Amino acid sequence: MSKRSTEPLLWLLFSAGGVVAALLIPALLFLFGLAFPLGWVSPPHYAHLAAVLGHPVSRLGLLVFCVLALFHWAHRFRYALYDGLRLKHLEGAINLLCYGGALAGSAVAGYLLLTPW
Amino acid sequence: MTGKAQYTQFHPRWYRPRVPVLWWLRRRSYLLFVLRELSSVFVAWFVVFLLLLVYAVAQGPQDYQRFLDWSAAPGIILLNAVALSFVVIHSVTWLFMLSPHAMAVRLRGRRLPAAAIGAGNLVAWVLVSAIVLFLVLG
Amino acid sequence: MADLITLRVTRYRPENDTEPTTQDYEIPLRKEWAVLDGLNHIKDHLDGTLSYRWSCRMGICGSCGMTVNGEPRLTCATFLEDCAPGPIRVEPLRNFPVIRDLVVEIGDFMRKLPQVKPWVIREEEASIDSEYLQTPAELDQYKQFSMCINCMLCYSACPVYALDKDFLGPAAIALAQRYNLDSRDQGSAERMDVLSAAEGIWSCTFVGECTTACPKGVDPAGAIQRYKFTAAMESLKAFLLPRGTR
Amino acid sequence: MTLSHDVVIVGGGGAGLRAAIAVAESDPRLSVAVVSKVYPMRSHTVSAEGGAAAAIRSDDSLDEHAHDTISGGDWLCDQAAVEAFVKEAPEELLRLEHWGCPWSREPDGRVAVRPFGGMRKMRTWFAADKTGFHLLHTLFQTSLKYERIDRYDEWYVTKLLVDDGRVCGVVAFELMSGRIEAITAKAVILCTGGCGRVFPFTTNAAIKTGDGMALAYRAGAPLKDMEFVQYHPTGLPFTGILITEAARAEGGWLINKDGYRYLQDYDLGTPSPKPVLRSMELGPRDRLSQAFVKEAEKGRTVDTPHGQVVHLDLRHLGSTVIDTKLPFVRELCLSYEHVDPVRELIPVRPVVHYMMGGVHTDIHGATPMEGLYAAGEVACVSINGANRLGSNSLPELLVFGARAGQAAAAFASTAVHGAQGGAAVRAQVEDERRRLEHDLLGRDGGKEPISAVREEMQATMEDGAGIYRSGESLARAADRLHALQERFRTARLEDHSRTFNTELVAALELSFMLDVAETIVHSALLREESRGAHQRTDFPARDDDRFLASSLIYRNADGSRQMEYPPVTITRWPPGERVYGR
Ligand SMILES: Cc1cc2nc3c(=O)[nH]c(=O)nc-3n(C[C@H](O)[C@H](O)[C@H](O)COP(=O)(O)OP(=O)(O)OC[C@H]3O[C@@H](n4cnc5c(N)ncnc54)[C@H](O)[C@@H]3O)c2cc1C
Ligand code: SF4
Ligand code: F3S
Ligand code: FES
Repeated sequence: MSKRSTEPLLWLLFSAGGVVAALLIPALLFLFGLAFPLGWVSPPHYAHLAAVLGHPVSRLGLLVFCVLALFHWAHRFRYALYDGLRLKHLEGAINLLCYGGALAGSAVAGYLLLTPW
Repeated sequence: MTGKAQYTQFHPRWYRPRVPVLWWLRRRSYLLFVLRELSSVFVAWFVVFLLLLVYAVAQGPQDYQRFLDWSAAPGIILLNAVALSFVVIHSVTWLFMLSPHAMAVRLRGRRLPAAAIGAGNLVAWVLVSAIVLFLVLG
Repeated sequence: MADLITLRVTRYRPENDTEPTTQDYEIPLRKEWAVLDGLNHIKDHLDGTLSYRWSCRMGICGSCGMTVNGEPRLTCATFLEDCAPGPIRVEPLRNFPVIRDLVVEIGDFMRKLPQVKPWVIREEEASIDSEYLQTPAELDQYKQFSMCINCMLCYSACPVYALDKDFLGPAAIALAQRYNLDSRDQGSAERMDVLSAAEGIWSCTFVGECTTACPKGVDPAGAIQRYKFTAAMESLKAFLLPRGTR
Repeated sequence: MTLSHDVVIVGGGGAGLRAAIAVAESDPRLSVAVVSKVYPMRSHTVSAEGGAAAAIRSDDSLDEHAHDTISGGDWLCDQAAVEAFVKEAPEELLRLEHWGCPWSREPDGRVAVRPFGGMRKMRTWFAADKTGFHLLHTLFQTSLKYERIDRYDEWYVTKLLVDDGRVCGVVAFELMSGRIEAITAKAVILCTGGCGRVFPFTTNAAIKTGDGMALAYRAGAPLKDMEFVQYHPTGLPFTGILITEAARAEGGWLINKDGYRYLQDYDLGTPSPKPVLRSMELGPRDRLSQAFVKEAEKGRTVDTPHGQVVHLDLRHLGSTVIDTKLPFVRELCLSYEHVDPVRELIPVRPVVHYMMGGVHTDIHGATPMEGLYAAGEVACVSINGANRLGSNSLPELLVFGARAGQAAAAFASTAVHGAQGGAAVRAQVEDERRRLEHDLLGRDGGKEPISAVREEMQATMEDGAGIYRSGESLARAADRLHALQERFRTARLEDHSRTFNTELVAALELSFMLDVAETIVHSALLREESRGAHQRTDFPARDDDRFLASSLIYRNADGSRQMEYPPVTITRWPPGERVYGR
């Protein structure tokens, strides 16, 4: 595949990932990363969470979120390595690391979210 | 450019300044840019964190409790605190600095000013966060 | 007696120097003087050997771009008073080879510009009996991107261009967009190849410094991101729709 | 290395680029070179603000445009040239529209027009108030698509090569490397723009040093009507930055220190709140500038550190009109004068703006010298006569740039190549090389910097050949210029570098300017009448018996001067009184 045909699609994934990450992560990470562990807010009961997550729509939604967010990371991180660390000559390896990583991550996410509980 | 291009292309006497390796320390705006790009690492971390949570919930109540305990370990809290600050950088830059300039939204033939798009984004963010809170906290 | 201010000017004399040096000049600090007036004062009264470009001294010809106190600026539109108390550092624009003193080589841009075909492309030429109609709203679509004076401040500010000289760069892409968005033009397909090559829009990581530096409000960063969206949609269409139906 | 083209165009401004495209389009086999001392898009056409005139509206006619132009020029225009000009101007502007120029539009999509000084109808096309900028960039970008157009950017032309009375190329040096080369050609078109920099206070950019006029003059071609120098009534003090006439066309007022619209005292009509065509602030530039001088003599102007000023009042227009029609005016006032025209008065004074005179050409842009053409401000066809109307210059560049390009192309297609390798030409090249390398680059010592000579030349011109001149002031100026020529020969040049030597450029420009200044002063001295921009206090009346004629000034081989006065071509408009506001 030539650059020209993949680059636009990767960019779309990156952008979509940027949007969902910007909208969703702050609240979620605040809750699960700080508020619950530090006891500012008591965590939801297992039953409630299981019900929410048990719904196929939420799991499908989470899968889309994970894939987009991973591709967001892959694309941005790739350019950060190119420019920030000036590693453009290692293009091949970097692409493998970033997009390969995103693909692998997406597969894991798919497995976790789509296999019936 | 008759004869000119060849003559000038590899001119020995031009001074070609070198870009320092840590070029992004040279300016505040460049530093902010690099931090912004690095936020993506923490986006990826959050995906991992989220999947661990989902996995734990899928396994049952004990695993969920174990996840909660693990996430209260000081190291993890610290990591998540750092992650949150980067994610906030990401959200702020993305919603209020980047996308307002990347989109040309037209309303009745006039281009919406960037500030209006930013305001729209803020509303979207508040809404989404409220839904998240509602879903998680019930 | 007027106050004085120091200009710390980068000198590079290729016949003698291997590295640039700096030289200080004391000049009068006058309210109405731009940095360029200071340089002209040096040239006329203190040191005739200083080289730099200028012409219109009204911010429209685009020739007097330099790095003033670390920022890319038009020296004819940057006032001494605003840089006081000094010393004011005046360096050549960054990211370009330096020919001499404050003069940089912009041949790279001049070679890239024709590649994006910055002219109106029509399937067929209309006769010149009347104008193509274009409403003020249609004009407004591209007007901003037609304001570029080719001053190169954006190239000087862009870190991606600093690292990768193959990058088409902000002004060239903005100018391509200027024609793409012009209702009279039908050539956007012809510009696509160059623009959406890896060295085109995809190299840009939206640092946004080009737009900050631009003295004419062109917003090249916006032009590039918007073009990314267009290009992405085009290839999505090409991807989803079978050949021929497009 | 010999560089050789069919047509060499000196100058990459509006006229030069239009000519280049015309050559490329009329015969694709021809190779064209555009040689310019700055990158083409830096040329001074970029600064033009107000607009470009051409009759397109149904209520307008070519004859009216012609009459406005001719009466505006105080009947010194070549009327055949004016007729060709007004006829082709609309085509040229439409062509530019098709090439992408972002003209301002009416709500229905047609090109908008605005009123302009001395014009009876609204016929000035505009692109907000950056018309020249858009025009130049459109031409430049369009020119990029012609592969036969080669460019020599930042090459400075120092001399025309002449072989047996025929122009066959130029000598130029590349600023970046300092290499000096002959560029030979079958035809050369001069498009080097005006010479406002011979005066101290001008709207003109640094590059407008009359190079082309001097190049032609030194080669033996005559200069025409050099005594006619236009002052624009509204320049910002100190910088000389122009506040476009469009500011008055949109409804701006000129007021003196008492807030009084003083133009009503100078036979320019009676004030009314809305702008009235050919009246008051929309009178022609010569009359407005002269009114300023009279007003200053009466002590009714405002005293500032940068001389006397009057005020341009735009406040009543409101911010919407100012921001849509005059955004650049606001931008310029804010950055260079720290004045916001929406709320404050703009200080203005007359400023040297445009050269009506120039290299004598016929209606095809051909000079009397074989192989030499000229177009744009450097040339004098003449459509501007004794006073150019605002917004006629941009269409002039296009019309006569195209004409000169076509004529030069036709000539070059049929002509055999000049004796490019001929001994006489080679000797000229060697002479020029020696002059540049030894006399200038290799110059040692010297008494004063060239800037001292330049400043004195400029002061001389202002004193002796300003808005009002007299036989006495001009004679004095002539003597001083003569002395300055001598001083220039011994002035100091500190920079001996070959690389981007801007001091060398400044020296060459100064020597061109000194020649041009002399032609201005001498032509003015011999025109013993007052007409348009040429006002003699000792001969205050127009004198059609003696001077309904162009002045041609020649330089003989021995350096002496010679004048001729061929009568003006009158086709349909016999000389009459210039009436404004009545
Ligand atoms: C501030 C301002 C506003 C104006 N506004 C208007 C307006 O609204 N409407 C209107 O009709 N007119 C206007 N004019 C007048 C008009 O802009 C000029 O007359 C016109 O642009 C001149 O164009 P040109 O092509 O002849 O020359 P320029 O654009 O001046 O180009 C000259 C070219 O010659 C080159 N050159 C000169 N000498 C040499 C040399 N020795 N070697 C190599 N190259 C050389 C230069 O590099 C340049 O490329 C305005 C003028 C000024 C100063
Ligand atoms: S986009 Fe702006 S900064 Fe870049 S060249 Fe054009 S005017 Fe200058
Ligand atoms: S600064 Fe450079 S990276 Fe893109 S947004 Fe501007 S071109
Ligand atoms: S001198 Fe023309 S932009 Fe500064």
